[in-house]
Amino acid sequence: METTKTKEIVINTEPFVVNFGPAHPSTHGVFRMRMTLDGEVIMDMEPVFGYLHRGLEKLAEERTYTSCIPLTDRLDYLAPMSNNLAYCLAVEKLAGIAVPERAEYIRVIIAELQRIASHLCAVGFFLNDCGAFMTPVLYMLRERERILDLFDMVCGQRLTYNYMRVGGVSQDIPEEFIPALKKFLKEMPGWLDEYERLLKDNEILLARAKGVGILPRDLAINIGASGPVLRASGVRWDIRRADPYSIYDRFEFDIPVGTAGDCYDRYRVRVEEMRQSLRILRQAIKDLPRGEVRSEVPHLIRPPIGEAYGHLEGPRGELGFYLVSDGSIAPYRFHVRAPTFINLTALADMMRGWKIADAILIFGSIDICMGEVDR
Amino acid sequence: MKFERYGIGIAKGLSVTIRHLLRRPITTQYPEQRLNPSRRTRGNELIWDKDKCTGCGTCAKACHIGAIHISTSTNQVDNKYEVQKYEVDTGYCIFCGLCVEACPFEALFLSYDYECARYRRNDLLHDKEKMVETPERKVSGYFYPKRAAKLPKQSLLVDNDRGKRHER
Amino acid sequence: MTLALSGKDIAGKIEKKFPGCVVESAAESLLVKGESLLEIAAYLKNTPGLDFDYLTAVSGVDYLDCFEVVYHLTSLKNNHSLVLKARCYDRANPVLPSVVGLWRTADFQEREIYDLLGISFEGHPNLKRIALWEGFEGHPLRKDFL
Amino acid sequence: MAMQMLPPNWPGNFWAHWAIFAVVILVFVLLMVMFFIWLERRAMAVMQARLGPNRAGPFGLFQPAADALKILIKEDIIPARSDKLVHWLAPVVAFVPAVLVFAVVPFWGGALLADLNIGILYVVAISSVTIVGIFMAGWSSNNKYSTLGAMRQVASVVSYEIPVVLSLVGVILLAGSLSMQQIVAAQDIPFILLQPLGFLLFFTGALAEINRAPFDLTEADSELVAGYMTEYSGMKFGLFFLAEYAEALAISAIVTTVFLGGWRGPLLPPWLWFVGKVVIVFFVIVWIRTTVPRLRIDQLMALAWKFLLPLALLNLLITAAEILFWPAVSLWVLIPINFAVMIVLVLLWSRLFKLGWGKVEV
Repeated sequence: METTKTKEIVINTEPFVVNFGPAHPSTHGVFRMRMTLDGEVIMDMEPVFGYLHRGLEKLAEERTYTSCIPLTDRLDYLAPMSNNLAYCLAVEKLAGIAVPERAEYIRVIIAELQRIASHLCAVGFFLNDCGAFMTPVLYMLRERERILDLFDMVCGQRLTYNYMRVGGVSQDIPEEFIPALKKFLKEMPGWLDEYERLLKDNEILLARAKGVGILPRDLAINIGASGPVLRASGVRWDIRRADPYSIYDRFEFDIPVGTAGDCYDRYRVRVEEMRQSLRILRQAIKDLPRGEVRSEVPHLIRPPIGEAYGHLEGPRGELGFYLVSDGSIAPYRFHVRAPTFINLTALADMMRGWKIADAILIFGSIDICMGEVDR
Repeated sequence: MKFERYGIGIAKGLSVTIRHLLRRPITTQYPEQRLNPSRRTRGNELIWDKDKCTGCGTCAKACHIGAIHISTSTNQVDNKYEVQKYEVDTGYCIFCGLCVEACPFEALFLSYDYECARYRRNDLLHDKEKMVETPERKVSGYFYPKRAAKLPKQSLLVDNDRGKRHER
Repeated sequence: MTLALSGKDIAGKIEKKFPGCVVESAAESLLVKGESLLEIAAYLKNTPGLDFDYLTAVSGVDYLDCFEVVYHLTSLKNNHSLVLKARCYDRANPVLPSVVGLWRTADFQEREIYDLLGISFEGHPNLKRIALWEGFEGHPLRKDFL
Repeated sequence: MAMQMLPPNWPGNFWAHWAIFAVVILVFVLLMVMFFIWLERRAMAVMQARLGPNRAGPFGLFQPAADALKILIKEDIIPARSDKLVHWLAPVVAFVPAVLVFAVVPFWGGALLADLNIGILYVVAISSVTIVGIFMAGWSSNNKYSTLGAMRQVASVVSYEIPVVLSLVGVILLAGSLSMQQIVAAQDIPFILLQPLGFLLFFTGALAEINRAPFDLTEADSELVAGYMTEYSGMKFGLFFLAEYAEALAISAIVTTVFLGGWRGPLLPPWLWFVGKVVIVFFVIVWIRTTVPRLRIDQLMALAWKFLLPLALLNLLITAAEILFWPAVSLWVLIPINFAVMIVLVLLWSRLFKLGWGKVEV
């Protein structure tokens, strides 16, 4: 920089590189940001990942279609039910398998509960990244615990559910599930109000998050962002509405969108989505029919030669599975369209020019799950 | 930062945190206080029924980790298969439960027990003798609703009064 | 519902504009020549009525005799989708044009395909390995990688 | 420097008094720090719907002792390319001033080490020496996180000293003395009622000086891992930890002395009043830490220079005018006036106050 202005003291500064991560308290996994800093200001940022790469796509190529389901649990470990469902939708599309009515409803209930659980985590950790020392995240993990209890009841695990099956779900929900869910639905709006009181209008949070890390509408589309990140930028695009899979066309719900596309909007969109999910849940348990939960599917599924792309609106965005079948019992190609992986594309653009503290905030607001990014 | 709200937001937040002082925490002190796990718990062991198993090996095929080893021999007298070796390496097992689902003879179960830490890797290798059902090693109701009905009711946080919001 | 546009209809339109570029067209997908991929993609993105402004996913498949790269295109404006494919047959040095200039979504995804399948994307601003480390030998998602 | 020496009939002149009191104060500081660590963890835990430490001793009261023992026997790691002498010296430099402050804090009517007639000046001067230690730690660690954290600390302390001192001047005007003992004696009405704005400014500034939330940028755990302490381990880390809590204790004690009437109070023995008030002030600090997010560095600076400093100047001006023009008026009359002034000024300034630069074009 040779532009020395007159009568201005030019202090010779030098940019320096800081590695945030791979092991850092707020990188949500093993993620590394190579930041070039000028003092506190971020000049450039390069995301480096792959520390958690397990070669899931290769592993899936030698497993049967059913035994790929546990693999999908390990993609986005904060929302495994959605992953299960997305994969099952893709296989059902590939093999042309119908799903019983009751199973569809159970799927919707479980997927919406999963969305709430995942958003609770996302919002909680985002607020934690702002520096609200553990309080919001612990409150929200408490409510997530209530949801995990329900999942535990349904499928016997709290983290890797392996619940959805091709052609339905693995088992019917137990009879104590619906009363517990009703209790949860009754309580949850009050909890949400409490979180709102805790930090929604907090002046410091507004100062920190409003106008920070703006992702403009056009860039958000071009970058392929999806989920709350895309909607916070003002694009009313929700696959539940745009391309209703399962039975989402039967429910009434709104799509919350942001206006500015900043961190605060992303936080608001997630909170509003939780409320909409509660709305869907209420409708779903009202109409829940009786009947089978799993259609007759052979033990080893052999879909016809072809390919299918099944997608759904996961908590973090559009989760898609691109499957290619060669007629055998294992997928020929198993590709995951991981939403957070693609949302990361915009990270450097959002961060440039902001300070280190903002970088953490922006990173937290796009809600990353490294299990999905690295696969 | 603009103080357009004159600190009301901060005051609201402070009221929420101070109110928690009056509520009971939800934490359970684990070794002393125990919660009942789900009736469908996929506990960290497999339980195998010697009498029902025919040695067909469906479970081993369903296991995508390859944690189940089974070898059979023919029993010339009764003219049927006999299971020679049945081993599960619970160190590899991911407890997905696909083997339990696959078993056509209801001979394989997951356990209700969840405390299975061992000091040696060898102890994680469970063979025929270790995998039988005993009163201490209860069978989980995963995929067997009739068995699930006999197990104690799962303790749920939604039923718990601790940590409750005081109704406004 | 997102309307899945038939590859055949689009093929007709493209044939008019870029004759000889469409290799194969089916109801669900459209296979184009690798060399003309970029022009066709730009046409699909910028033509009113098509408006494929959103690139959902880029996937690479190894069919042993060729590599196929699949572009799932969506138009947020008109709510329709299209599957675009391109192939490259050179196994030793497969090359395809990069679409990063049109949709920046492709940035990381093309890097991933380069990393795992070994397809080079011409014109990509920062084509290097993404999941594996620099210096890793081979491309794991290829069917002949053991 | 003239000292008003206290109980004159001690055996062995003043030396015995100093020696005994020094030991008493050290023990007091260490015990209170341990209690504070327990209190912070416990109160915070309950406010976060958890239990907090409850295993070591009754209610987990011995947890800090157990932690101290653990930290004592930890390996002391010195980074390979650090400046070893400075790295070793930094915790000491940080810890000593925090304890020295207590020399002038009155625990009782006459119970203090030295009643300096410039007590407050001494407190202000000594307490800012701590940042030298922190900067030494940050610089000598040869770690970028540490350097950034230390830089932030120096910047914030330098800025916040000014409003803090200015808000104290109002109190000094009212008390008519710089001596801590005299200030307590002057508080027939606690100065928090007479100087509400001064208290607000002082408390905010003090939070920033001891880098407590929402101004804990120095060791912002979600950004800088642990700030200047990143490379410290073992007892050196322990000393920083102690220093941090000793500072919090010192600030609580000063707030108590200057604004809450010190040891004065009915019925209970004075030292209990003093300790009780200190604990309450510290609890408020913990409470705030539990609730609010962290500020950014430029917002921290803006708050000091654009919000606290002008208000502190205005507060000083108004207090001085009140004392000058109404020397005879009852202090009770001033309470509503000062509260009205505070509300008007804070509301007005909240409207005027605006943050400047957020994003920098690069």
